Amino acid sequence: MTRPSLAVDLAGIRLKNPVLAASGTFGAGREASGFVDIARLGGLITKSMTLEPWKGKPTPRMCETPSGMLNAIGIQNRGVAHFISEDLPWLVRRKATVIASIAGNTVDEFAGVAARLAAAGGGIAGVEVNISCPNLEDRDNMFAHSEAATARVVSEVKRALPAVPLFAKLSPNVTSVGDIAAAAVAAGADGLSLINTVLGMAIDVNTRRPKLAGTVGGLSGPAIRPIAVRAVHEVHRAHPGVPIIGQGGISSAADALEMILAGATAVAVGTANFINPRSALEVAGGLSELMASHGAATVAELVGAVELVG
Amino acid sequence: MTRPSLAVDLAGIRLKNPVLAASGTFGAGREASGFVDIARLGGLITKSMTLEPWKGKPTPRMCETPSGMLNAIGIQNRGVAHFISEDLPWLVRRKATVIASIAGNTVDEFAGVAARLAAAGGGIAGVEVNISCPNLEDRDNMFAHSEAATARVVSEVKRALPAVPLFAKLSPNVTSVGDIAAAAVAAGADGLSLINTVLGMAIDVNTRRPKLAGTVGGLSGPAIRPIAVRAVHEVHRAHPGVPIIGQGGISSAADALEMILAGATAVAVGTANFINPRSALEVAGGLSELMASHGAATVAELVGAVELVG
Amino acid sequence: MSASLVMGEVLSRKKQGEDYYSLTVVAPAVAESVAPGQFVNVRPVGRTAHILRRPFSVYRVHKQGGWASTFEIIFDIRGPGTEELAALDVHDKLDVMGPLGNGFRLPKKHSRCLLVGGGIGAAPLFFLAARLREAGHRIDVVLGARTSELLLNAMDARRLASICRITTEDGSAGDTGVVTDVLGPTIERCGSEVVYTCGPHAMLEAVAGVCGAAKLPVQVAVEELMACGFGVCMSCVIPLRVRRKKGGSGSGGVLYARSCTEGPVFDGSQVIWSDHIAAPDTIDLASELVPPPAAPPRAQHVPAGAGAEHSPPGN
Amino acid sequence: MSASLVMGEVLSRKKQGEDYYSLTVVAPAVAESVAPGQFVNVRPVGRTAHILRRPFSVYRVHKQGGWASTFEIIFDIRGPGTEELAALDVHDKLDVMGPLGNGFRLPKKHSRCLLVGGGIGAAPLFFLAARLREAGHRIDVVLGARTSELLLNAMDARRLASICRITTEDGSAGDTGVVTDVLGPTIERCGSEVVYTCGPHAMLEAVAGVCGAAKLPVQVAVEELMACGFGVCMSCVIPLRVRRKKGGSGSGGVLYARSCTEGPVFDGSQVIWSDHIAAPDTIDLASELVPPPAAPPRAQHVPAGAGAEHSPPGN
Ligand SMILES: Cc1cc2nc3c(=O)[nH]c(=O)nc-3n(C[C@H](O)[C@H](O)[C@H](O)COP(=O)(O)OP(=O)(O)OC[C@H]3O[C@@H](n4cnc5c(N)ncnc54)[C@H](O)[C@@H]3O)c2cc1C
Ligand SMILES: Cc1cc2nc3c(=O)[nH]c(=O)nc-3n(C[C@H](O)[C@H](O)[C@H](O)COP(=O)(O)OP(=O)(O)OC[C@H]3O[C@@H](n4cnc5c(N)ncnc54)[C@H](O)[C@@H]3O)c2cc1C
Ligand SMILES: Cc1cc2nc3c(=O)[nH]c(=O)nc-3n(C[C@H](O)[C@H](O)[C@H](O)COP(=O)(O)O)c2cc1C
Ligand SMILES: Cc1cc2nc3c(=O)[nH]c(=O)nc-3n(C[C@H](O)[C@H](O)[C@H](O)COP(=O)(O)O)c2cc1C
Ligand code: FES
Ligand code: FES
Repeated sequence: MTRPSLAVDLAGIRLKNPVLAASGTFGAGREASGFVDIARLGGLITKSMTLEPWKGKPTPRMCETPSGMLNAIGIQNRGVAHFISEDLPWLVRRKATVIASIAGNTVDEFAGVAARLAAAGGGIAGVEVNISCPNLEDRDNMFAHSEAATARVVSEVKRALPAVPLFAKLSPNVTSVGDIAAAAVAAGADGLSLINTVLGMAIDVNTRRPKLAGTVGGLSGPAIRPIAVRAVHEVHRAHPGVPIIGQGGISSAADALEMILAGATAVAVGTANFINPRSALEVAGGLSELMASHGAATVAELVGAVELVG
Repeated sequence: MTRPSLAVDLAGIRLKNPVLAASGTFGAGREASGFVDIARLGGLITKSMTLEPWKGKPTPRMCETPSGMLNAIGIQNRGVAHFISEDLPWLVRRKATVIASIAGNTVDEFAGVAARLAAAGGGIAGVEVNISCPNLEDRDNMFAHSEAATARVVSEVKRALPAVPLFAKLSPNVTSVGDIAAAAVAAGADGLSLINTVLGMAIDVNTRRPKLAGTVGGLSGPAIRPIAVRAVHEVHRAHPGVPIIGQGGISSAADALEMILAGATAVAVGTANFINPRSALEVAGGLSELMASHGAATVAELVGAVELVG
Repeated sequence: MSASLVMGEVLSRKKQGEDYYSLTVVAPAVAESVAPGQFVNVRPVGRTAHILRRPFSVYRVHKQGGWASTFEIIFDIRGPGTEELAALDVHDKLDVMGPLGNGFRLPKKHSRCLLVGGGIGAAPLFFLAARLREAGHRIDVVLGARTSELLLNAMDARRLASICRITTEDGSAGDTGVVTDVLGPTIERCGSEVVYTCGPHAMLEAVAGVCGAAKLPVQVAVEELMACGFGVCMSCVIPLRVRRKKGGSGSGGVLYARSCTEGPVFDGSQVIWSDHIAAPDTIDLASELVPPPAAPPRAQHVPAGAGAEHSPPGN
Repeated sequence: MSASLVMGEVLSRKKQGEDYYSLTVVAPAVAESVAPGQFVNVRPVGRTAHILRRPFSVYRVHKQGGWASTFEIIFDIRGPGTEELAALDVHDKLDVMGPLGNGFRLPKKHSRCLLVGGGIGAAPLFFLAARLREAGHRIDVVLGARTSELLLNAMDARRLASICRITTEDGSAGDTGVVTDVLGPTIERCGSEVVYTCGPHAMLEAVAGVCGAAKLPVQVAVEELMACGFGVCMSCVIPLRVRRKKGGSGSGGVLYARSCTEGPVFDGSQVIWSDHIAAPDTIDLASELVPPPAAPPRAQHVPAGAGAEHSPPGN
């Protein structure tokens, strides 16, 4: 039997394997490069970058929860200009497949970041739009919680940066993730990333204070995997033609395969990087073995291949 | 120092302690009564009952997930008539504080169950309305996912059963649980129960089948506690006067205190009963000690007492 | 049935063959009341990512003058729960709930009992065999597995049984094939009056089929996924064809019975095997589950253990 | 800095006094490259409900001719992570990432070094003291804790130090009070030229205050909550007042620096202590963090270990 091929076509991006590092859990690759050759990753989704540097939230910014963690980092980042001048050339030299994650508090800020990336002229394979940000123009409601706001951000980013595939990164904290997905796709998203973290909170019963200075944070890690699998499954069934980067709690090859069977074309490993920066690579390796044992020759044949009963 | 008092007033129900057994995790008390004196529980929320017996979903109905479990039982129950004739007299004899959980697929079914309970004339201290049921009159969307459907169910149940406090049990799978809470309260809910399980799914990568015959199920257990704490906190801040039964992943006294600090007047222990049917009682005992070490004399002074920064 | 919730202590841990592990646990309250076919629901002490208990049939019990009674479970590693159990050391604590479930019904009069076990599923049959033997019944055994390594304790089976047939799918021991290949002839040869069986779902179905054709009472012990093990979660149900209870109001029909409470031992002729994954079409939940007519035509049965009554669903 | 990811093995586990546990771990790649003030991020092997690694300062390293090098950590039980570490046995595996962080900067010329430690926080100071001693510096120590039971290795401290002052809040050993009560006089008496400190946040702030008033360079090792420990998650940040980098574009200002990468050792005079919980008002993220001016006025410093460079944020 020939070895299964891990290569996938993700909305036109040719990935050597379907396992990416998730945004905000791998920086821009430098720190992890001491542990892993980032050229061998399926791809690297950068920490979300904003038009100006963002200072982020006060500390404490994280706490652990059963099989998961909460974070309220506040997208501390040094801005798109720093990314373009410092990180991107390094990533290009290292031959990494880069998906740039962008964020903002207004539609204009998103579009501004996209325009800068467009002007940088190459080096990135795709863009992920992190719409799980407070929308200053709508009483701080998350963009991702509104079909209209989602559509506006997506279409403006697409207009500013038409050259690379655009992935809208959806929040699970909505009544119908399928409706938001539809809005994103209609507005020009080439693919979807889901899920971002689940809203959560923890309180230190000794101090009576929230464990996060930001009070509410995002839950990630194995605890949320069932939530992610369900969201991916639902969106894939509603929009079978739209490629999905599945993420949420993936730390093993079986987890990745589960997400692929639910409908993801590629997956991203997030929190697991903190425990083992080689996770994404190890997941890809394990996936290859798992595919061989399943007699699957390509990833594509597994996408959405869950067998529903009845 | 005097021992702290665990007694709470929950929307007019006087509970000896604030720790209840959650619906669907304690039957109607009989099975667990071999392990624990149910009269000593803060209260017992029954398995949701419907107008006619419901057969439930096919198996497999449950699977374990990291720090949690998924279930798709389908509210298998023997109907309100059986509850009134067999379970209620037994519960009354055992001196249990009973909150009857009711469910249905139409507004009329909910109202029908409520009317039967009203006609039974006593024995229950309150009613919990499980609106996380598919609404057959609205393309199977959950009642709990719509403000209008929530309001209709709550007002009809209240009309049919005005004698006891009504708790609307909300789903976390919505964009704004605060909005649904507002609709429930406006329609006559005396209190709120939150959260019900989080929608999730798991796939067996060997068989490629969903691990649940019902495909999608409800996630419960410690994994969801941060999600529950955040929902309780948000709803309590928006509706400080409305008593909340906090639930989701509680298995220790510290967990219960965390939920109370977030804004719950009482808490319910669910999945933890499966591991230890004495959980609710042990949580109550531990809470008393924890309160003593905090110098708190009453539960009431701790409700919503999280200290927000800034 | 009255189950205990106790902190047991591991007295010994053994590896049996290549794939099986057994744990002997000091827990007198459980060991002294458990009947064959009943199970325990256990959990090591500690904070693991898997939160639920794990159910295991009792494989053997040991009572020795002066020593605290123990029960033994035997298992193969399937996932995190069994992995952790296999890693326990002597003196480690084990949180035990049990005995749970109904257990096998033993014949009242002397009977020729055929025990049919597949793989690790044969575990409760060894406990059953011991009790049947104490009561003076004749025991015959059919023991099967994929390969000889997975045959559970064939030596004991041979010792306990008048006639013992072994089958393996790869022919590495006994006859090549599956237990049902030799079942019919063995029933005839032994003049079996009642069949007890435990093993994979497909095997139980096949055994129930053979017994049905032979009009032989068959008690099957099923293994469903269980969240609670004591009757409150409704996750472990199995569809049964039930009759109207004497004096009851229901008309009979199909019932989802809890295998942790009404089972795990059911009358093989009542179980709806093929419909296992899909919901039964009709269901009459008002009907009561009556104890399976498990008595062999020529012998009356008593419950296998004190207090091992069949409780109706909802109890 | 180049950290390894290795599977270490527990060589020994000791209980120290009533409350502390120490683990000696065979992991030559880590033990041979770690410098004082650097830390390791560890995780026992297995499936636990807490998923993240736990960071610990290296307390000591042992290199013995012919034997694989080991490092030692010492800790008190705070929660599930430390509970599990305390339960490890000899030969158990420990997943180790390290060495991480920047480490203390050692003086280049002979200096009088004062080490100020509180509670378990004093751990890295013992490793530092060993290295300072090897390099021939004079060491004085102020060691404090709530009560004598919580004093970390006072015996070793006395042995290593020219002058050793002990304080306990309950007076059960040494002077009654906290380390800062005796700090000023001790600095004077010892003629200290540089202060190294590690312990609770409030203590660090107080020590930095005393040193600031005395115009003494002070290196503080902070302990922030860490999700990754190697610079990618941004959870461990601490607000610093930073200067413009030579040739850099920023104007200087306030920076949230990662204590796992730019730290855990910072120039005490740069840390914004009081603003710890609230976000700094202004922040200039384009400015670069320059290595803290930790050199005592009378002596130049070298990084404590090979490769223990300060890397700018974003690296
Ligand atoms: C009444 C009863 C008695 C049992 N007696 C024994 C026994 O004596 N010896 C023994 O080895 N096993 C027995 N089992 C099965 C045993 O409970 C499972 O092997 C165990 O729960 C698996 O746990 P895990 O964490 O290792 O694997 P998991 O990760 O939970 O599961 C691994 C695989 O095993 C399957 N599995 C899990 N639980 C069960 C179950 N309850 N029944 C069937 N398959 C399951 C899963 O579907 C999955 O494919 C019994 C089960 C029941 C219900
Ligand atoms: C660079 C660094 C070096 C450290 N060195 C040591 C050491 O040598 N010896 C030692 O005993 N501890 C040290 N710590 C603290 C140690 O990491 C924590 O005690 C440990 O992570 C607690 O894990 P837990 O699961 O037992 O407790 P958790 O349940 O995670 O936490 C219990 C309590 O400890 C607090 N805590 C958790 N993590 C930290 C942390 N990183 N810093 C401060 N408080 C924390 C929590 O806020 C909580 O109140 C160090 C921390 C850092 C960042
Ligand atoms: C500390 C942390 C920081 C994150 N930062 C970002 C971010 O900047 N942008 C973004 O789109 N997602 C961010 N995420 C979300 C992850 O990319 C990922 O979608 C989520 O954590 C779920 O995957 P996981 O469970 O594998 O971590 C962050 C997650 C964590 C834990
Ligand atoms: C097996 C199972 C069955 C449940 N059945 C019901 C039900 O019938 N009605 C209901 O309102 N909630 C039901 N729930 C939800 C629980 O009452 C509870 O709200 C939820 O599980 C969260 O709490 P936990 O994490 O402590 O379990 C069920 C939960 C489980 C796990
Ligand atoms: S396992 Fe819960 S009812 Fe049987
Ligand atoms: S702990 Fe992750 S950046 Fe420091």
